[in-house]
Amino acid sequence: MTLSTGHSAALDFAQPEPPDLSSGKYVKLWQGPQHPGITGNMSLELVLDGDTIVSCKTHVGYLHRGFEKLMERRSFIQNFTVVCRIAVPEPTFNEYLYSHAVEEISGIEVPERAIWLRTMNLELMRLASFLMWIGGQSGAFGQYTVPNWTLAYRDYVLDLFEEMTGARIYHMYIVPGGVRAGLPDGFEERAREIMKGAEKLLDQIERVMFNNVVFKARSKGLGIITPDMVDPYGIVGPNARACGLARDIRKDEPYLAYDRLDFETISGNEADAYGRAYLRLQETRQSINLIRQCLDHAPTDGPFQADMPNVLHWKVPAGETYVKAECTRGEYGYYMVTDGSEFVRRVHVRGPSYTHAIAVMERLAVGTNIADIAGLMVSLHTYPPEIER
Amino acid sequence: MNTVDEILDYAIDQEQQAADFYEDLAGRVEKGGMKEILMEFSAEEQRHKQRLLAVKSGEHELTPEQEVLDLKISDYLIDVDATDDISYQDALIVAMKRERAAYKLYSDMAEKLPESHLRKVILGLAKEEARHKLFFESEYDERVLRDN
Amino acid sequence: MNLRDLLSPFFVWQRAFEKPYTSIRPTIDRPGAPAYRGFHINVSEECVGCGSCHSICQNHAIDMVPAAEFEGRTGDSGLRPRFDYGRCCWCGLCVDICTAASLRMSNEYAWISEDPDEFHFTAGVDDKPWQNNEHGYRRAEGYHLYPPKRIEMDMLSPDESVQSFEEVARGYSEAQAKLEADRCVECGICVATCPAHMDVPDYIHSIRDGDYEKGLQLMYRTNPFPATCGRICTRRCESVCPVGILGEPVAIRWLKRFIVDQVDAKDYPRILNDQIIESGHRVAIIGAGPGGLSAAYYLRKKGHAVTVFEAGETAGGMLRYGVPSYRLPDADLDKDIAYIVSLGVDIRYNTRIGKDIDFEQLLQDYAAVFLSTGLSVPSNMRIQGEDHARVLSGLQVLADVASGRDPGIGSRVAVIGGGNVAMDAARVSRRLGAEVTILYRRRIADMPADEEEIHESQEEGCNIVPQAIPVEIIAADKPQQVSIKWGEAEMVQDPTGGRPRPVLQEDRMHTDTYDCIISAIGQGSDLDFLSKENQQQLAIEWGKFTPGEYQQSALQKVFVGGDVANRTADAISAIEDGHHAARGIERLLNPDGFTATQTDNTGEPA
Amino acid sequence: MNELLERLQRHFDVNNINVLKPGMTTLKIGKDSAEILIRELRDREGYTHLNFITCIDYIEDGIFTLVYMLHNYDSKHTLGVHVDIDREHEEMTSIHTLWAQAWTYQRELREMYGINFPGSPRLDEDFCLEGWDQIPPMRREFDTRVFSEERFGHREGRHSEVPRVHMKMELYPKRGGDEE
Repeated sequence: MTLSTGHSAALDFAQPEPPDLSSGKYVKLWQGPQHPGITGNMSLELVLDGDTIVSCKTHVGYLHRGFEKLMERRSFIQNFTVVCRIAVPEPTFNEYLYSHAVEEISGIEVPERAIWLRTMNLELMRLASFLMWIGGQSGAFGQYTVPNWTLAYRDYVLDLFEEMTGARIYHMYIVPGGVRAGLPDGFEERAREIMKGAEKLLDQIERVMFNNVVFKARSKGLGIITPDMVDPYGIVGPNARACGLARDIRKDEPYLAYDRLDFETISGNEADAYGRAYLRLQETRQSINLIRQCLDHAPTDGPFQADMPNVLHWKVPAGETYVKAECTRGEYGYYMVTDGSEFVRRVHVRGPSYTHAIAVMERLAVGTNIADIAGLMVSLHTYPPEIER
Repeated sequence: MNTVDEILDYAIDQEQQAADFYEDLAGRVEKGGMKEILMEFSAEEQRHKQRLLAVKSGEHELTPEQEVLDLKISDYLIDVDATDDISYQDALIVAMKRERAAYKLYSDMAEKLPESHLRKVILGLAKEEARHKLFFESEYDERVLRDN
Repeated sequence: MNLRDLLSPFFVWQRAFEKPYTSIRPTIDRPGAPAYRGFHINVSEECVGCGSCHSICQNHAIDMVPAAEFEGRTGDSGLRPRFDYGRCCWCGLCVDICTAASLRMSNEYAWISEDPDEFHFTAGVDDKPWQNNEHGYRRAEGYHLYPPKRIEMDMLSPDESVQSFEEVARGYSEAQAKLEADRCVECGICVATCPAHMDVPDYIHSIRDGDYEKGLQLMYRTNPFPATCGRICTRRCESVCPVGILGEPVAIRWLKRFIVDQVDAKDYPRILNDQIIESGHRVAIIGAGPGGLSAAYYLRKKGHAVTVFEAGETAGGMLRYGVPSYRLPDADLDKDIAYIVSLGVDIRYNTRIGKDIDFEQLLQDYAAVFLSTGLSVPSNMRIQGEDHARVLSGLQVLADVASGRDPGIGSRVAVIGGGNVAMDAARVSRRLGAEVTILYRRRIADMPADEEEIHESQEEGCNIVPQAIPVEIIAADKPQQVSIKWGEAEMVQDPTGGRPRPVLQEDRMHTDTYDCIISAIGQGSDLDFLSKENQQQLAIEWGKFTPGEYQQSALQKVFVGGDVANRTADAISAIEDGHHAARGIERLLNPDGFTATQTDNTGEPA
Repeated sequence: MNELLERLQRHFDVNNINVLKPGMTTLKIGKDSAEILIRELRDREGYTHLNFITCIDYIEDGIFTLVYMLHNYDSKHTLGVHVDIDREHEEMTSIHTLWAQAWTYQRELREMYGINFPGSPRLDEDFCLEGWDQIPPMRREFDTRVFSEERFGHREGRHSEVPRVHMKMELYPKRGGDEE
């Protein structure tokens, strides 16, 4: 299928004229920064005409901790403990990309075992993140059963992280040079059991949440992303795939062990909230499959860390790189510039939410019913911390 | 010397003579620091004497059956003279040799005696001297043979 | 609308009969995973207080605080890490970097208190319930944040090395030196252990920066013999290097040598820039060994006129005559000495105190005297037949070779002893083409020689016979040969204490014949140049001086140092004795000025 | 790839071409032709995806280097366009008409580095920092430690000792190379 994603004159990025609030016709409403319908701490400044949104502005900055700046005064090893906080539900992608950028500039070759353990770690992360997202999407439409299931089951995946990495949320497992440890005894059996349960759970969710007249009624037709919006708006990941674009960095520009895993890029043909949700459900299943493949193939012995210099005074040679990976929301990237000193010159973290939560959200919100704004927001799958970095 | 007291008196006298010997030598030596060492040897002999006096008065008992380690260091060293310019090493050799001779004397003496209390006392004295020998041989091993 | 979509959600009821996910705390305890990164554990006994945890902590959550019970232990700073849980992020980098693997994490994660200051504790010192938790995060086997293995020094192969007196250790290349310098964790524990308290971490840092001139300046602050010590130092520093606890210690000695090797001797005056302002005082030094010349250097820097009296015909003392050139080439020793002499140190060669000039005379003519005459008299075995013409002393053999004379050892040699002189005599003999047997009265592990020397002598083909006690030297059939009778020894624990002692086994005696026997069982001092009165005044114990503070002897203006005044009897201790005596002499000559801060060439207070 | 670079060199004054790895190249172009080059890349060369815009502060050279990272999904090639601007005259042509998310980046760069993009929408609206009264914080001269030490107190009861200094004081106060 060839889709037009090109830039056309028809798309107008001009900011809409602000509604005249003094007219008495509109109501201004702030949603967030603390609101159960918001994915994390950010807020939407909404202007309503009746139930209908006529203007939306995204406000961020409630989390800003300036990680990119902090990294400029921490050593290369210290930074690896900082980066995980840039996307709270998916710290692992930050760990991997940060490490990979440093490794690329330093010319460090990561051993085979670490490559597989990293791949498995990233897929487990995807599974945990999607489980949380499914609950969020369901909850945003007022259905609170599924969030209870998925958030609780996510904790079983976090148990696996705890065993593998020593922590449930900020794993700090992928470190420049490799990973911090091999798998603990009995991990494989427990992981397989949890994968089995997760598959069963996803089947149940499909029946309860997706084959559900209410969910369908509210999500179908909501927040339609057309293929011609994709590139002009920088839309990536499931948000782009749902409208038919088979773009997945894991497949297109394979990294880690993805070129040795058996999977196909999933793309859909319904570009609304329902289509995106269903695509994510399928990708969650795909993730389980990939985790199983990693368990099958990951070497159980051999080194899991490259020979490292003394990290206490590690100088990375001057260089520059941009590395990226497919996170649950699409292209996640680290741009790194080094100048030969003990500190990084500049790190820029590129998260998909930067565009999804601002430019895309502000456009899709217009014309939406106020009751659906939370559902729309979740259907774009955004994480505020990666906007603020 | 037929009685226990006689033999003990002899032994006590021997210790006193040894103490006097070192004290006399200490008065004559030339090397700095030797005087102090010889006075220390003399004091050691005085301690031996005190121990024997305690045995005689019954406050202390000899232990003829206790085994004493024999390092055999002095057995194979040549005799040296106690001259005015005696060195630390030689002073220790003199001391070891003297204790060894005393030990030999009492052991030989005991060998010739039938089983008796006297024999036990003499054997006890032999062990006592063996301990003195070990003291000086250990000292030699520590100081002279330190790097060896 | 599809009927299925209406009915399907009712599937939700099936779940009502399933086991719930949640459990009730605290009724049901849920411990952290076996590798959980929970509260910190420090095995304080194993910790050496290197502070690497403090250095790596990105949150400044760790302070190094004094822990009284660990103060004063060798190779231990006496400090222990104190955690501020208001800042800790439980990343575990402190555990990963811990040089002793003493720092760990427990799997405990619950700690409740209303007082925020409670969450501030010295792990392993303050009593915490999780200190002995079996589970928790440990650094994984095979995971390192600094290279545990040292960069090997290129050495001549044993086959090559026995062919000549060429230096065996070839020196690091710049790339090798930088890699090795990289391994230093900069704790500075070595600085305390180094007798001269050299600025080890700083000069290693200068290698990483490629600033060898700075490195040389740092070394000369505490040691004017860096070329020498860079080759033959006993390197106590390396024995306490925390990097050596789990891996191999940083090759501090080879790094020191690397710096010196990078700097040309002709650049020394410009780099070290020692400005001398004459003080008008005159100081005499007896003995031009490392102790004497070290004192000369630091005294000269203070502007005192220094005269060194040396009995031999060259300077260097035991470094010259006792250390063979395959370990310390003359050119390198001369590099150190030449710079000291260039500051205007007057050395009177072939001048023996007591014969050519009286000690009393020195006391009258000079404001202070530093006495560092070393241990020059070989010890005797005092066994029968020792005066045989074919029994040579190890020192004599080494001195002959150093002076270019043939020691006449023949082709089958027995060396008696286990110290460095014995190893050197043996290795020199190998180079002269002899077949060498080393007889030593204790076990190889007990040998006082450097492990490296023992290893290299074995590599070079010396046959070490341990637990062999010589008992008699016997004339052989041929006059150019000699026989030795020796007995095997058993090591016996001395009930009165001390190390295990060898006991001769009289039923296991052997007699072997050699072309010569080299006796190297130790050496003693020769203080006969001092009068009986002086000897009494100077307080001598077992042939050695017993200096007080600042190396001062019982005579106010006499300072003593080097092998004749310390128990360690190595070059670096002698160098420190000389340096410290120079400080003492400065205080004596300049009682009001010693607190004044002066500026040296590094721009920092000297 | 080489053809593309040749074409670009023919029409634009690009320099510092640097192949960082297969699939990624960076080049530098003057401030005035950057917008035209980027438009050309987007419309004619298939670099339809804007990965991000960012800035590197080379305070020692007095310049900000703006980085426009562009991606071509067909050739799977990423091209980094570097543009140096004077730190004293921190202004750059806006590209908000090229990509919908461009103005967000420009607004952030305005806040974090103080760079002006005339015409860019909502440029001076607060992005992350509400009520910020210091210099733009991503500039190198903004010292986070000084800032935090001025704003926030230190915890009572904290002090740390340096092992080598502590050992000197305890074990050999009169020795070593740094007193005398």
